Amino acid sequence: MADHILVVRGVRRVFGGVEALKGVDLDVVRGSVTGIIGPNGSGKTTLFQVISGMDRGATGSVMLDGREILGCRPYFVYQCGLARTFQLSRVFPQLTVLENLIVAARRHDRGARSRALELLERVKLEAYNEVLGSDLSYGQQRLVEFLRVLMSDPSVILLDEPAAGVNPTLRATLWDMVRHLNGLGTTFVIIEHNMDVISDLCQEVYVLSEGEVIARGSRRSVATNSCSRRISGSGAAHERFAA
Amino acid sequence: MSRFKALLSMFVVCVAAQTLSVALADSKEFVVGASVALSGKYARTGQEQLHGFQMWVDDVNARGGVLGRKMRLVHYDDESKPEVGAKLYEKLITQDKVDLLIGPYSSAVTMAASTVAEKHNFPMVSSGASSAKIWERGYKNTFGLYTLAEVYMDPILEFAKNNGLKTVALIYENTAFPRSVAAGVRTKATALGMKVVFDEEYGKASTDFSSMILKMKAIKPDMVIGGSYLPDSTAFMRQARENRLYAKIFAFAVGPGLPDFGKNLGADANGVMGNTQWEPELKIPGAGEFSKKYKAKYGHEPGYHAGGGYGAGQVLEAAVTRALSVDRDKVRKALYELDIVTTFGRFKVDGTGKQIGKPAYAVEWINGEREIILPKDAATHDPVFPFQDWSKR
Amino acid sequence: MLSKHASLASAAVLVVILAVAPAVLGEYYLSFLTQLLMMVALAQAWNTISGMTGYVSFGHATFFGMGSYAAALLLPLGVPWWACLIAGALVALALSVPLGFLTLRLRGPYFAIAMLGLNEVARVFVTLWVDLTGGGSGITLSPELLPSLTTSYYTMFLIAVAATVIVAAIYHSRFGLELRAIREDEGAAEMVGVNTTRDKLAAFVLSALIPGAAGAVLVMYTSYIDPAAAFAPAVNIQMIVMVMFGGSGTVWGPVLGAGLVMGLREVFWAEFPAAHLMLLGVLLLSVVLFLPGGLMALFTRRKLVRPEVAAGPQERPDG
Amino acid sequence: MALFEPTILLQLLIAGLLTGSLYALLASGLNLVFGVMRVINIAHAEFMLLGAYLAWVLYVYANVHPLLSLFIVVPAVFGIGWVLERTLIEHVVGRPLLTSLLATYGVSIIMVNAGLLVFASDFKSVPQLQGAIVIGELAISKPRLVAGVLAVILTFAVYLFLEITRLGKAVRAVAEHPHVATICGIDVQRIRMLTFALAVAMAAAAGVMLTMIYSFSPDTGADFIQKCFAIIIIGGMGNFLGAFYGGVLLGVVEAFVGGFGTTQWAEAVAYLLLVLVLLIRPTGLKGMADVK
Repeated sequence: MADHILVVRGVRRVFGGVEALKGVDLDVVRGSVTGIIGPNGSGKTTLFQVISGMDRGATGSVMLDGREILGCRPYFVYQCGLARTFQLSRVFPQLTVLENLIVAARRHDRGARSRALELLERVKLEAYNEVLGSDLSYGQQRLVEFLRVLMSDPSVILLDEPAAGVNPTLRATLWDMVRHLNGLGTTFVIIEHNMDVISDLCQEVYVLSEGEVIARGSRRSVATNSCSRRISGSGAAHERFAA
Repeated sequence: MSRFKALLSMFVVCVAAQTLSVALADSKEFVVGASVALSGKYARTGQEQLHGFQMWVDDVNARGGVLGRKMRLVHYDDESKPEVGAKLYEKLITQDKVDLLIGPYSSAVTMAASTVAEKHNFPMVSSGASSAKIWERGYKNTFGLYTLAEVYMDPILEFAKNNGLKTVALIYENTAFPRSVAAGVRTKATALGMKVVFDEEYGKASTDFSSMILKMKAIKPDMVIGGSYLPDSTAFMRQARENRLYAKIFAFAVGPGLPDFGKNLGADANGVMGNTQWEPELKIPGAGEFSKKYKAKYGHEPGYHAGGGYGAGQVLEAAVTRALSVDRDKVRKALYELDIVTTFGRFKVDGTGKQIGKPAYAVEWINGEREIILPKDAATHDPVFPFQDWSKR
Repeated sequence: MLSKHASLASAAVLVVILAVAPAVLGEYYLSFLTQLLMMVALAQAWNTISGMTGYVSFGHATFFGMGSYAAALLLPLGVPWWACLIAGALVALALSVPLGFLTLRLRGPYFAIAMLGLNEVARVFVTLWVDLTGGGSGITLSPELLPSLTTSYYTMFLIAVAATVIVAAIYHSRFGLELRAIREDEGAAEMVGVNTTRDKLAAFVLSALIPGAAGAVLVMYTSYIDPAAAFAPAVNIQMIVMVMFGGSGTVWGPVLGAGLVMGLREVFWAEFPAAHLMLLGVLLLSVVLFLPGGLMALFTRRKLVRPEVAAGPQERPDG
Repeated sequence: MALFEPTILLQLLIAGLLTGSLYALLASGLNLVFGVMRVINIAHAEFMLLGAYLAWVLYVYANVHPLLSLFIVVPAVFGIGWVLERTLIEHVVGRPLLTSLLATYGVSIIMVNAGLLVFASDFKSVPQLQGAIVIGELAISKPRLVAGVLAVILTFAVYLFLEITRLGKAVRAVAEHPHVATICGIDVQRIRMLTFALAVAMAAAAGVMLTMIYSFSPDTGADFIQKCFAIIIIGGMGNFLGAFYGGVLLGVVEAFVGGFGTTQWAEAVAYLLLVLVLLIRPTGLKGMADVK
């Protein structure tokens, strides 16, 4: 039995009359990189919202390291060691890059500043310390957002389409960071609708469609699974799966 | 940065100009200080009051001044706010170093201003406050000019009693002055053996009396008395007509005493009684002459606020003449001793500075004119009684 | 930002000037300064909640009025004036906790208008509770109970300094950083571990304390209070205008704004008695349109540190 | 108690409905502007007073009946609104809430004090269309009846304009999604000018009718705007019809609270209702969340 750090059971979320999540199960192995793919509207982001506590209207169970976090407020979930990024970058526009990072550190972390400087140096953004978040390019914003969640040394990081809108150089930097951190034991869950992007990274992939997990397994097994064919009717998605 | 400098220099220049103008003032004149409500809720009345002050200053100076010295008026806008009033009296006394003080308009601002005057032991003739509470604080320097709010409605209540009316519906705004009027009505009605069958307060913002009127209709009071100002008394009468509320007497504080009451209501004003501190038609020496001059100068009939402004000046003039100086202690002593009749009426105060000499006058709108009906010796017209029912108009 | 030294030096100079002011100035100027310092305190209080967290309150006069009434009711009972002052602050504090829980769930215009509504509810409540408050007749305090003008002045001075120190301390602290993060993006702040509910409530409570104390001092200065003056919507607006004039979310903005607006008012009002408020309106419009960061933006020259753009330095309004 | 008689209940209901529809006319304009531009126009009630003063001037100097002057005043204020939006309000659209609040507050201060300079603070009123229609025990105020009915007609005319016409649909499109509207070829700035002008013209129409009902002075606006705020929260911010329902609801509740309680409580009712709505349903009766 593998060691699961994040276990999602029967998560159900209804908006008005629409069931966005119809009882999703998820088992994330400690130290793994897990992918979640699916077309737009399949409920990927809603799932992240529920897990991270941003959306507290769901039923079911989300266990982080054996502790129920469903219904907990996001700051608490974060303090429990689960961090996330957003689909569209949400850096604090009128805070400097450095402040953006420091605010995400744990409250009594005295080494926050040096840690932030170190992280910025690693991605070669050290020259931007005092720049306002709003003055960064979009790719840089995504990177800063990613660095931000590293400030608290989380054990699980959820990334919501991290590569979207990022130029290839920055994307490479991003993936290097993910690999590096994963090597150090951090668990990642990554949402993508482009399979290619994460195929090298993920040990396991879940396919979400219309609020249900319709397939799970290794990248290869998912790609050949008949279920995933069924959902990949839309042109672009089909191409990607076929690749 | 340059913008900031520009603003700063503007500020400095203005302050300098102001200081200079004070320094250059003629030291051979007496300076009278007052704060006037030129903006805010009392601006209308404040403006008239100011005209009254100014006319008095002009008249005094035309006569050659007091004790051989000219008068000069220094006034500021207190925005009808107590805290601004307090600050201004501080300014008048300590910075402008005025020789004489006239009080502000409204009981609320006077409450704050009189504390400042008291602190400096500076006698102040209050020309626009009538709430008895002002004189219940043991102050020695506040001299009332107006008939007290508490006795405003006395002549009308006595008249009602004599005509056999028994029940009173009382409504009033929830601020200092109207509440004082209401308190006076309750006391007087009880003393006369009349019964207050309806007693309700309303907020300043309230201009909708429909619900109140419907409740009154169910009770059918003999008379309706309002502790009110102009807008609320106007609104009430209008809605009384719309809802067919009938009583034998409708009487309101302030509102019917002003020309605008008739302008805003048209024929519906007829038969409504009110009270006034003063009317141009009053048989008081100088009143007619004053109103003629006032009308020539400002283009409209003076209301009682203007008369009060002028009267306050005359009281100060008399006090200074009696004291033979503007020394504060002497002026205060003179004010306590004075018993004179100004254009505004009799001035005589008791040991607390409260006005006791001036009677309350009642007016009634008759055929589109505001007539004095009570007391009898001052009346310009007999009271028209009872109020004519709406359906018969 | 202003350099730290310049900032501290100007603070020191200002404090010394204000501390010796009573010895030099006449009572009128003292009176004026007392009201100016009150506005500084109120502006800083508003700055604490609205400037820092972006929760625009239109109802902080609620706390101001409650403080006034607490003092006005206690003073005649023989309670010393300084204890009334503390009582004013405590009443505001006690009130702010439930009100904060109630209103801080709301965002943007909802919060702003809810606060305005609470201010009205408080006013009506005080007006209707005639037995305790005297209703619309207000409360008059006899002069022998009141502290001297100099005492009021120094008390107001201390409150203003305390308010400014609180804002400065918050601004440079981790707590302040969290508050600014909330202002920028509350959801994202929550998602990086900021307990937004606790932070907002803490800021709200701090921002209520100061008006409570200032209200208590004001009533001792005017000797008279009624519901209309205690819960005046104009007070709400004044706090906001002064902060915006100076620069919202900054330490010195409210001080500068209060000083300038009160000063200009004084001048306008002497020079253009009929139109002074209109001129103030024009001034307000100009600041809003042409200087959105407030006057502090004039002092703030943020060096352009974005490496790939090699253009010369440019001014940036600093919220 | 005599209050429970059906005639009195009916009378209260009618009084409430009539006052309420005037509130509704005023508040729905305010809400339209908020919906389309995300600007809370603090000066909204000052435009009502502008309408009232124009009607008063026309009555006093040219003896024009207020109902006739509607045809002059409303287009005039529409024009003023159009110009003001173009020159001023346009610059604060899209800026933080506080910026637009302060800008419109500046406009409000200027308008109130200009009003004081021109008209002084006398309370004005136009004694036309006075009295009541009496049906048995019922007495219905003539000016209120006319104002109430006209208010309902005007509000629904604007509502139909928004629902049916192409231009109206464009306005709604801008309210829902200004960015998408731009892409679809809608001249967003023009729509904003139209919206603002339309809203202040509605306020002015309310003002014209006000002259026959209340006495007003340049600073009467404060009471109305605060009630409007309460109404749009109760009805749901940005929702045109929500404000209409909110206004009517407030009028009726005020009348009944005034009837069974006191008028002072009636005054507080707007704010108590507001707090209550925010507690139970923070987006109001018909909040934005529902619209989308």
